[in-house]
Amino acid sequence: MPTNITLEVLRYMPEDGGAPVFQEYEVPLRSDWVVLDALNHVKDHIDGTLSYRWSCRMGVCGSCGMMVNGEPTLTCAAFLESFAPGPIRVEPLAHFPVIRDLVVEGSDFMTKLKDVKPWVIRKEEKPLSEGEYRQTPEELADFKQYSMCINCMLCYSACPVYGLEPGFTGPAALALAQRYNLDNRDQGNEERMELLSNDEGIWSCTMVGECSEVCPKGVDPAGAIQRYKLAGAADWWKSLITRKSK
Amino acid sequence: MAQAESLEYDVLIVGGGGAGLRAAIAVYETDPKMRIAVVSKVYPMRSHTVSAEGGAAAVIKPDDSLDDHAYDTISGADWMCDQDAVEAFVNEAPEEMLQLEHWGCPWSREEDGSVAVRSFGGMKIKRTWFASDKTGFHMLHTLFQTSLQYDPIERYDEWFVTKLLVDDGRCQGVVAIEMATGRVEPILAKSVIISTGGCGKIFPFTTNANIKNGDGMSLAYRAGVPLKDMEFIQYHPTGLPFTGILITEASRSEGGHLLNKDGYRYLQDYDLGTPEAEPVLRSMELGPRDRLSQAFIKEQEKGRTLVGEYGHYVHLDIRHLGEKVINSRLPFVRELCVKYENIDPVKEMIPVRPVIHYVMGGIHTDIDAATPLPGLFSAGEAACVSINGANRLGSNSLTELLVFGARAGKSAVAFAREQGGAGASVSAQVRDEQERLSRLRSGGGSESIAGLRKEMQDTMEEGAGIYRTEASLASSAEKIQQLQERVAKVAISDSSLTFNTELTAAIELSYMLDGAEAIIHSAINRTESRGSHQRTDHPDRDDENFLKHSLAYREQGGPPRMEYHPVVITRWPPGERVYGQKKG
Amino acid sequence: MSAMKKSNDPFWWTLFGAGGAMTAMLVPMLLFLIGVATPLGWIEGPSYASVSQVMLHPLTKIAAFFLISLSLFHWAHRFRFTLYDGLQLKHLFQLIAVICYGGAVAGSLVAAYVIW
Amino acid sequence: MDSSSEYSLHHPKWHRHRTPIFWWVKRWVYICFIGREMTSVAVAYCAVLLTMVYRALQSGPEAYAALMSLLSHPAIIVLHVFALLAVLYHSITWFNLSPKAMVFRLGRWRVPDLMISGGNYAAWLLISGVIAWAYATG
Repeated sequence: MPTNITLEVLRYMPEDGGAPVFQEYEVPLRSDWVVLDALNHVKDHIDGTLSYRWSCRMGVCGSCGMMVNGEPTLTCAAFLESFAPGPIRVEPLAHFPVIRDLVVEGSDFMTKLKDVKPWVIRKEEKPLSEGEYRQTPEELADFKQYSMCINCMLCYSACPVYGLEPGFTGPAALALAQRYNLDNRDQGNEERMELLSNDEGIWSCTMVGECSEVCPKGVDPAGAIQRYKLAGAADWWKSLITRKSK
Repeated sequence: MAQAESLEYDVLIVGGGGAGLRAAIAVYETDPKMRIAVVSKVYPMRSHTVSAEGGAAAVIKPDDSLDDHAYDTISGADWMCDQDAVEAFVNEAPEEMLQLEHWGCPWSREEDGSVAVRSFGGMKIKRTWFASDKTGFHMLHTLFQTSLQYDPIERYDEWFVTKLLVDDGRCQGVVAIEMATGRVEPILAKSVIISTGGCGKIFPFTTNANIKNGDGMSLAYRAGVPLKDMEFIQYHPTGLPFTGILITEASRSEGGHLLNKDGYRYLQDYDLGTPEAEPVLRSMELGPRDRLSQAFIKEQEKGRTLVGEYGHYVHLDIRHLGEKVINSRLPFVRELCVKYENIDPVKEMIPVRPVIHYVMGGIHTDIDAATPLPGLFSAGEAACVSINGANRLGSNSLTELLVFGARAGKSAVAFAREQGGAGASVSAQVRDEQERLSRLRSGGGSESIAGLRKEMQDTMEEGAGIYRTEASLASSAEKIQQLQERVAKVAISDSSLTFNTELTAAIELSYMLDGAEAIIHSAINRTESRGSHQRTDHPDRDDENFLKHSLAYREQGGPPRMEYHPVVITRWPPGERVYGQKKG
Repeated sequence: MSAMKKSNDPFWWTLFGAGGAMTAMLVPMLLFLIGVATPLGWIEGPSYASVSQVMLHPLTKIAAFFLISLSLFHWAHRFRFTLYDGLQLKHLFQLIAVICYGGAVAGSLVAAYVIW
Repeated sequence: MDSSSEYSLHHPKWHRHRTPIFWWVKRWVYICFIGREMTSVAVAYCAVLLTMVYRALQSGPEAYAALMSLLSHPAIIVLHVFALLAVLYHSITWFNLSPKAMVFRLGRWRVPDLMISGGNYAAWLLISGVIAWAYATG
């Protein structure tokens, strides 16, 4: 077993005016190290100028997504050993503008999250004094999976439609919309459907399915969008018929 | 990204975690006309609230009572908390938790659709609400998503606050770096709420995320606000040594064994019962967290721990439970070990050691989240109200950030309504800060950030760890003092304005050193043992002299000035901490 | 209702989906029999008389029309997006939509003419 | 922040990577995806073929025989083998994806995805069997 492994890290320094270039770093190949640990080693001991985001190092904060050997990956859950003998190519998440090094611009994603109205919409709010809304374990299970998204944006990096068409609402945001639609406490189905049944919403999805493959939390945005389409199509025919009958 | 022209707000919230978001919503609910800014060095949903697993306590079931919750909290805290604050806390907790339910938090449920509760350490009655084993994650995302619907809440994501602006005797805003561009701007406000979380990263082994550097504590400390009860730091006995990932108590209650280097269940040597084949409540591996952590140190002193890449550790062995039990009862433990530490607990023993989990102390606030500095409020782990006293009870912290986040929001509105415009000296302060940061970024120093950080962490573990003595604390105090001087000469090789994480790491290091200083000196001066603060040279609790809060005030170029503040006792006079029957 | 104004995709998608499901169920065996097994002589094809008896039955005609038409709409929808994404021709979206769906409509008309 | 501006103080220039035209040859999964989408051409071809069968049937036995002999041409057979592979791929991917869109319930019990795909496959086999039987028994 070799004791070192090479990282090829894409560096982009806007102030230098140049295009991104790969820089090589040799790091210890340790069995308990993930790619993120290797980057931290570089930052602490080799090159303090390397920029990237990270925080929890246990796959729940969603900060450290990068392209590792071309695949969208949470670097805190990617052991160096699994890439041995290397080299390991580390690049910023695809399909997002790069601010610097491995840091991508995320405000487009944040806007899209907000666009799908990810909050409980009700015609009438029940006063707190009347206690909780009832929700059986089965009703919870209906949407639970879609509530597990950590907003790591890997699915956007895996989605060619988003890469080609940045206007596309995208997997995580659509799955989040579904999370609320399927919650029995929510009544915002129609409102969200109006927002999302435009050309850049659910109908842009061509069901590549890679969003669900790369999701580190098993959210299955592709499935969420498919179900959304089915509901959207049903709605469309319903509204056609009701309009005709009026 | 918020882009107001003048960056002036009524209420400014520093920190976008659970407490900060709850505060922001509370401000909106109290007065929708308020202009609100949430400044956070990470996107809000990256905040460390996200990592909390177990649950959040609030009385909801008919067999429970507010007094029981209050008593559990107070006795758990070794009578160091303010009982008026605890009463307010337990009173408001159920409504806050219900509010979160109405906002869509996916709480786990009973068959009839009501919210389910589970038992938790130190709580006599089941009252911990939970959302499977990702309670903090779901609470944070619910708060964040709910906050998105309120347009007056403007967010400054990835803005790093470097200074509080104080003029005319009140806090009037902050200076912050926009990470993406490097520009340094003042964000002015009539009220400022600090909710930046704890400072676990001061220590080498912690469950805390990389971002938890006590930023807000230091900002307040530098602005003259005292840090309260900083000596009280909570350890969890079973964390993974390298990553600090928490291995839940459930692994022990299912029958896991703690073994020293000889494969011996060493807890039997520390009055924690005798080894049985089946787990026995309050015995051996199911003893209290602090006792287990203390036993580890004793084993280490006897040379019976293992030593690895990351220092001393012992083994948690769950292999005998078998793959089936592990997969059905402890799936998350296995997932964490396999995915993030490359260990399969079905086949291998898990290396564990006590790790820092939570800081009970923090920015001194009153029951309304107000600090002694007018216009400055604080909530969450950054603050010390105090309801956690000398030892926080598991599942109180998530509820705390709701109750006191909301209180901070309301207080901030009330204060903001009374204020006029910004003070005269503010713009001069801003210029000074811009120049300071510019100098810092232009480098020239020689000290390595990672090197100083490691020295600080090692010193803290040695001097202010699970057991403390006068001597260990004094030597750490001296070392921290030296580090304070050396951090001024830190080397920054990155001169870029764009997303300069080396610059922010250097500032974070200086924040952590402030926290370290406050912890050490608060601990030196508390010559008793209480809750998480264990002095081997003063092993007993001393209510006569120390039933009082420590307040550390920053002093220029020297150790902090210590003052004390009475503990509020309403209905529960100090007693002995008793958990169940004592085992023979 | 405004959903309708925003996008006609639900309509096309329904046809695409119905076509996809119907062809997935029926077409492989039909193609295998008519296009591969019979020409290769693995099995003997039915006589003209029996084929026409089944295929020219009014109900079969309707079914066959649906199969043909929906197959074409299935193709039209998928092919349209493949052109958008695979060849990055999104800027020609109107032209492509007209060609694809227009082709399916024309094909359906031809099929109806031929069948009846 | 303006993304297009050249780097200047406080307005860094973002790097944007343009997706190449043949992005889908870079990863195996994307090739499979494009392949799946292109099965629609085979599906459309089958529609044309069926239309041709009808035309022949309507024109009489000679025309039908002529079509049958045309279909026996080796090149056409090769074409049909490929088309068959494509429509098989279409069927398999279609059935595997269908549980994603559909959620079936029996009372409080949610039918697992595997059973939905399984049901699809069972229906497929049954229908194919009926067609084959009808065809073979003429």
